[in-house]
Amino acid sequence: MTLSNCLILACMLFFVGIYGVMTRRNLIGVLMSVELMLNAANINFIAFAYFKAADSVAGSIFVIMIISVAACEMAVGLAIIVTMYRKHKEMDISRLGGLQDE
Amino acid sequence: MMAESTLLTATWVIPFLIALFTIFIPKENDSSIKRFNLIGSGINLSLVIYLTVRFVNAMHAGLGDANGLYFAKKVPWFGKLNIEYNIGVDGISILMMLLTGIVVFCGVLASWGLKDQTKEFFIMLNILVAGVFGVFISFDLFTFFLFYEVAVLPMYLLIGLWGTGKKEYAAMKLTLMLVGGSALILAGILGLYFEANSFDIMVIAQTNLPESFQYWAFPALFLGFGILGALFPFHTWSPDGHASAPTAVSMLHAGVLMKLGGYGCLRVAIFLCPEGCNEWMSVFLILTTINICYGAFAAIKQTDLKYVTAYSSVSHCGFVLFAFAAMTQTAFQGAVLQMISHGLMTALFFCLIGMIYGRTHTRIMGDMGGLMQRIPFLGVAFIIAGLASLGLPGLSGFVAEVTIFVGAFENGNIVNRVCTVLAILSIVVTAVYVLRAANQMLMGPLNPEFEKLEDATYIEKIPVIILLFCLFAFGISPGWIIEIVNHSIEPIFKAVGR
Amino acid sequence: MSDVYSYSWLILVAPFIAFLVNSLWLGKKNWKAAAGLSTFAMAGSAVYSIKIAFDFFTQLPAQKHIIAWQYNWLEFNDTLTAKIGCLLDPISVMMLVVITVIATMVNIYSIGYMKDDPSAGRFFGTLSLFCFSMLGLVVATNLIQIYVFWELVGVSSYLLIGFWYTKPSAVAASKKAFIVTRFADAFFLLGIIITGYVLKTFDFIDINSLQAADSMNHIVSVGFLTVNVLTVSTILIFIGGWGKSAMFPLHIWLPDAMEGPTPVSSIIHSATMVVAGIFLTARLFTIFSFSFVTLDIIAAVGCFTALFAAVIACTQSDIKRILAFSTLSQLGYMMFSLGVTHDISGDEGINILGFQASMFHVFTHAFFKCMLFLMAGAVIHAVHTNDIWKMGGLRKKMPFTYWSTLAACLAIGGIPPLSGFWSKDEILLASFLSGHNIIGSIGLIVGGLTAFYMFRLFFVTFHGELKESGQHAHEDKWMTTPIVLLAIPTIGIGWIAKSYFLGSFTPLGHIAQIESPHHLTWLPIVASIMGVSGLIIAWVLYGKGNYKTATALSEKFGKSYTVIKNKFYIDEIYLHITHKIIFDKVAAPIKWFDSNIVDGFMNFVGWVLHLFGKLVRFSQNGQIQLYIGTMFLGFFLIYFIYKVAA
Amino acid sequence: MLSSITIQDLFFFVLSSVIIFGAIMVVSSKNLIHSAINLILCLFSTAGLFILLNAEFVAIAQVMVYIGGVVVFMLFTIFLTTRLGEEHLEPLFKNKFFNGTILVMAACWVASFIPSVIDPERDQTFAQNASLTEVGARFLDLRESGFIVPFEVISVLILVAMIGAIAIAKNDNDPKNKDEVSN
Repeated sequence: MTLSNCLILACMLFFVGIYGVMTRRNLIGVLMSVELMLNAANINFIAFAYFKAADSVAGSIFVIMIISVAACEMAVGLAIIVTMYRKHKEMDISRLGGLQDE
Repeated sequence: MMAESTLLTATWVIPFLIALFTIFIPKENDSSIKRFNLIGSGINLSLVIYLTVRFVNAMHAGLGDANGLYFAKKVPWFGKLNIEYNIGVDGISILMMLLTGIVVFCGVLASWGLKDQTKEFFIMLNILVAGVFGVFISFDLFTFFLFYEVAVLPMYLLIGLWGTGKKEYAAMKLTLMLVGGSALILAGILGLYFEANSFDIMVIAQTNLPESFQYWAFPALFLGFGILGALFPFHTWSPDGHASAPTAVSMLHAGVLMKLGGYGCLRVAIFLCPEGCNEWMSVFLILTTINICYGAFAAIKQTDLKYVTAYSSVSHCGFVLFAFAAMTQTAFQGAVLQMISHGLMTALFFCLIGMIYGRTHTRIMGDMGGLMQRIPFLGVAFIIAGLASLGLPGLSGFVAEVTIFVGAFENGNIVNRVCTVLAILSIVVTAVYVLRAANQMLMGPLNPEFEKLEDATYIEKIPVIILLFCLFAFGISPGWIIEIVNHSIEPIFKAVGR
Repeated sequence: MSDVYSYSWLILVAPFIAFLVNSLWLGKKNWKAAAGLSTFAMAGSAVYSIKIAFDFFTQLPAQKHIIAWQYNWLEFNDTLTAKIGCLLDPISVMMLVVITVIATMVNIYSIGYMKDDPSAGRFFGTLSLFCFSMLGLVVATNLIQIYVFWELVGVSSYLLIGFWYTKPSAVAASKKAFIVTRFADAFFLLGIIITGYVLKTFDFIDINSLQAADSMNHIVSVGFLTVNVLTVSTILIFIGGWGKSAMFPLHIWLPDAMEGPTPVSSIIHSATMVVAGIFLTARLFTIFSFSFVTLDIIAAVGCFTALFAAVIACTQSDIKRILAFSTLSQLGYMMFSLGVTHDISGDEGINILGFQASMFHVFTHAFFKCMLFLMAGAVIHAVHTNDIWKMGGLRKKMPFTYWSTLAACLAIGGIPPLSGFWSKDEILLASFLSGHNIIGSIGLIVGGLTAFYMFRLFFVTFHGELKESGQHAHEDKWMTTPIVLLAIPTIGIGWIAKSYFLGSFTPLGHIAQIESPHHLTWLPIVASIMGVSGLIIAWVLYGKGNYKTATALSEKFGKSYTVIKNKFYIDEIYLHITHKIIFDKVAAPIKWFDSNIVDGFMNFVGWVLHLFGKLVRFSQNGQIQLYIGTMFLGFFLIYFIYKVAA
Repeated sequence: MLSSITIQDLFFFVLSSVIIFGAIMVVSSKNLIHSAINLILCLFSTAGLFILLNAEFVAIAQVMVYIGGVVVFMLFTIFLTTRLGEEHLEPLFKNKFFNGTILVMAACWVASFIPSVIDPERDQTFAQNASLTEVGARFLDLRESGFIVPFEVISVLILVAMIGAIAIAKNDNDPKNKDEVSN
């Protein structure tokens, strides 16, 4: 239960999240992996607050901020996904290339 | 003294105001826009003439300050970077402003036949004119460069929208090459600023800049301005640009903007980096000699009238830079005279070509023939302009060219002498292409297609007559101009000659 | 300065005003008034210049040269200024008289000639411009002023030759004339600048002096070749005269200049403009005389041109071309007489008889050559063709012209009593006295040839039976009066003016002269024999109107006849050089080079930038995950750079 | 090493292994719903970890907001957007393999920085319990150390996000895409 273990855990979680973002073909899958990455960040905050921080309350408050921001982001993200699905009828990222520069 | 310096600022403020007010004139009544702009440029011209007269009196009365500036005024602009709005005028800039005033007035008159989007055209034109006037009066490198950019950039729109032929390509090429040049200039100016820690030209001239700095600053500045002055490898924008520009724009560009290049070379490049100048001049001498002969030979085989004039102005601007490369006082004097005389000549040429193109709708000399019978006024004016460009005495071309040759010959070294001989022999080639163009177009049997051409209307006659009058006045009695030029070349050459 | 000279600027101003008024306003209104104005202006200056000549020559020994007026025109630097002024010395006063008198005659003549030409007003305007510039050239006080008016003369000759600008051949001829003379003027300008640089002055009086010659007479090494500055600058200045006086290689423009109206060729291509080259050499004679190399070149060129032109003249069939070539050969005479002034043995002295003889010949030649051209104009006007074979038997139709042409042919042929004989005799005397025997003998042969082709022309046009084109030939009164008036000086001035020329004509500035015995007894006899023999041969071949023997003779010469007839194909060589070599081999490649290489390079730079743009654009393919990947890549990159830099 | 394992360490190892296993299953599972459920599992175990690290308030917040709100919301979107029987979009092998190797290397590289952060003797300061009341007080504390301003900003943000989400997701019954909605 040392600080280094927590950091290793957070790092592994973070990179699994990135892997998810990079490979999932489904938009919602990508959002889930983003969730994982945010979670890894939270673990880090709490770990430092617990082991090192003089004022550990700040750590918790910070994590709460992150959680609320993540919630808002998810709301908007999922709304966008719903409208995209309604318009394009499919969720595969590789075919949703609307941003391509003609 | 105070009044004059405000008048100096007025020279570039008036065109801005005209541009501003033209916005409010409704688009439909075309002629009122043109009339308003004509009055505006008329006011500006009379203002410049008044300033020239005041200048001559001041010169005789010896009112100029230490380093030969008249009506000088300094207004701090950006305190921390010690940039000031530092204006003043000396012999060369007052003559250049006079040239600009005349060419602009004739340009506005020459574009009387413009049909589409006249409002935007005149707004752009006035901004360009304001930029040019600003350059000639500013003696602070920052304001100099600011106005320089204001003068160069509207060219893109003017050629791009109102041009003919492959106008986008020409506008793009012209602007890119000129902006490339101004990039070099900016580098040079910033270098100067960091070396001398001031933007004021006169202050920089006093501080002797380190040799190593000048070795790179001078070529950068000279090349930067040279590109606008149609230096050899970078002259290709001039034929395309002028060929597809509308009449007034090519008049203004060839007549005035290319002189901006020469003026910049003298005022910024040579005046501020004399050691660099002495070091690099042999390279530029070779380049400018090529410029002269190359431009002349290239003009011979051209079929399009505007291309012939464009290449001839490449060759004549080559004379200006050639004179700088000769590094003698008379040559500098000849360079300034050539700038003025060539400005008037090319303006007249492009004005006439515009009018002829307006009638025949073709610029290919081959299919025009015997126009002299239908348009005698324009024909005679074209021949006189041609004779002026090949240096016939009694017209301005001769005065400038002989001064350059005499000046260039005074420079002792052999390479210089050989280049002067080449330059002298190039006036024969000039005669060849001028007469070829005049004969192909004006002489010979009348091409049946142009039976019903009618001669110049009154509106069109005025600019031609004004420019012809200036050519003759300059050619027959150049005394007063030479006196002004001589008076102002002295301090510059003292700085360079040391 | 007595007041008579101080108004001498009037001589210049009168034709200039006539030019301005005629070409700007009066010309279009009514051409008669324009003609009147220009003739009146010329007559006025003629009277005034004769008065000046009279005053000048009466007081001559007192003042060799007078600067009537002068003011600064163009300051190059503090030492070197170009002035405009009026220098009166024997040759310039003589030229003043010649030009103004000839111009008045031509003006009167053109009233008749230009009667039915729509743009007659413009003609008189340009003619006055020509007279103004020629007069300006003659009274010039310095090199720049002479160059200024030199160019103006060139331009006015361009305008006059190309007067009928609808005719393509006239336009081409005017362009050729201007460019050839312009080519020579470029070297002339170079010579002026070198002298201006070395002597620090342009004024003739300072140039034509001993110390000027010494200061120039040093060797300077230009790159690899060492050269004497005096020789180089004098030769360069002479090249200016070479082009204007149409000496050998640069003569091609004169025969073509006949495209212009005949009054033009009568004044420009006989009496005044082409003589400008000789006048220039005479004006700078003192400085020229210090470099014997230049004098030899002048002599050689003059002599060769004389022979060359005389030979061609014998074969031409166009009346004006014959007169043009005869002018060429007479110019050759005047030129080499200036050249032979230094003794062949090379010792110091200069025999100025050559100088005086040349000026005397200029004076006499002006009158009879101008009259011959006026005659040619009258004949062409009458029969509407230039070809002499179509003319014939105009004797009865045009009696006055007939008799005055006879006088002119006798004069030019060098038959004793008339003016031509005296001046040619002096020239040959000068060449023999200073030992140039070859040149002298060539001069004699050319004298014979001249007589032959002149009388060939004379007999073919006036004798023989009347051809159908000559039926209704008549003599216009406006045209015949000047011809007859000119006949008087052709006959008379020979022995009157001889004493003046040989006595008082000395070049500007002082020269080490050598006194030579005044004349060789055998010379005049041999010269007149050559002249008379030429006349007789012409009479035999062409006298009676049957040209069988003449045509037989020309077949016998065969190919060489045709070569001579085509002027040794020199025109074709020039055309080849200018079009094939300069235009196609030099100008076209430069044009190609400019539009492909230099422009190509600019476009290439543009294309390369465009290429890079495309590459970068390629990466924006809409794949979100690719963006995220590149984002992380960027992140790590920045970190590495930071690590490396720190 | 075995003897010194405390209860805490045991709990820590169990929870972390569950988190990692959950995360891997989220990323690699074929069916979206399986990955959602695994996400819930992973979030629960992190909440447990927070409790272990004396951050109860955060744990509770995590459970309520994350699992209760966000993941459930995701499940609804999954139901909305995936038609039954739709085949699973298998990512290309080369993408998977390529990303995998790169990210493993990156993970090790990042992990290599951890020792530089660790300071064994001073790390044992077990933080005082960030209990509910303390955190709540610090949130609304007006004094300098208080977090009142972020609190307000966050509330505004949440409001804006909610409105935004609704505005985006609202199927504006614009006639143009009438037919779209019907099928």
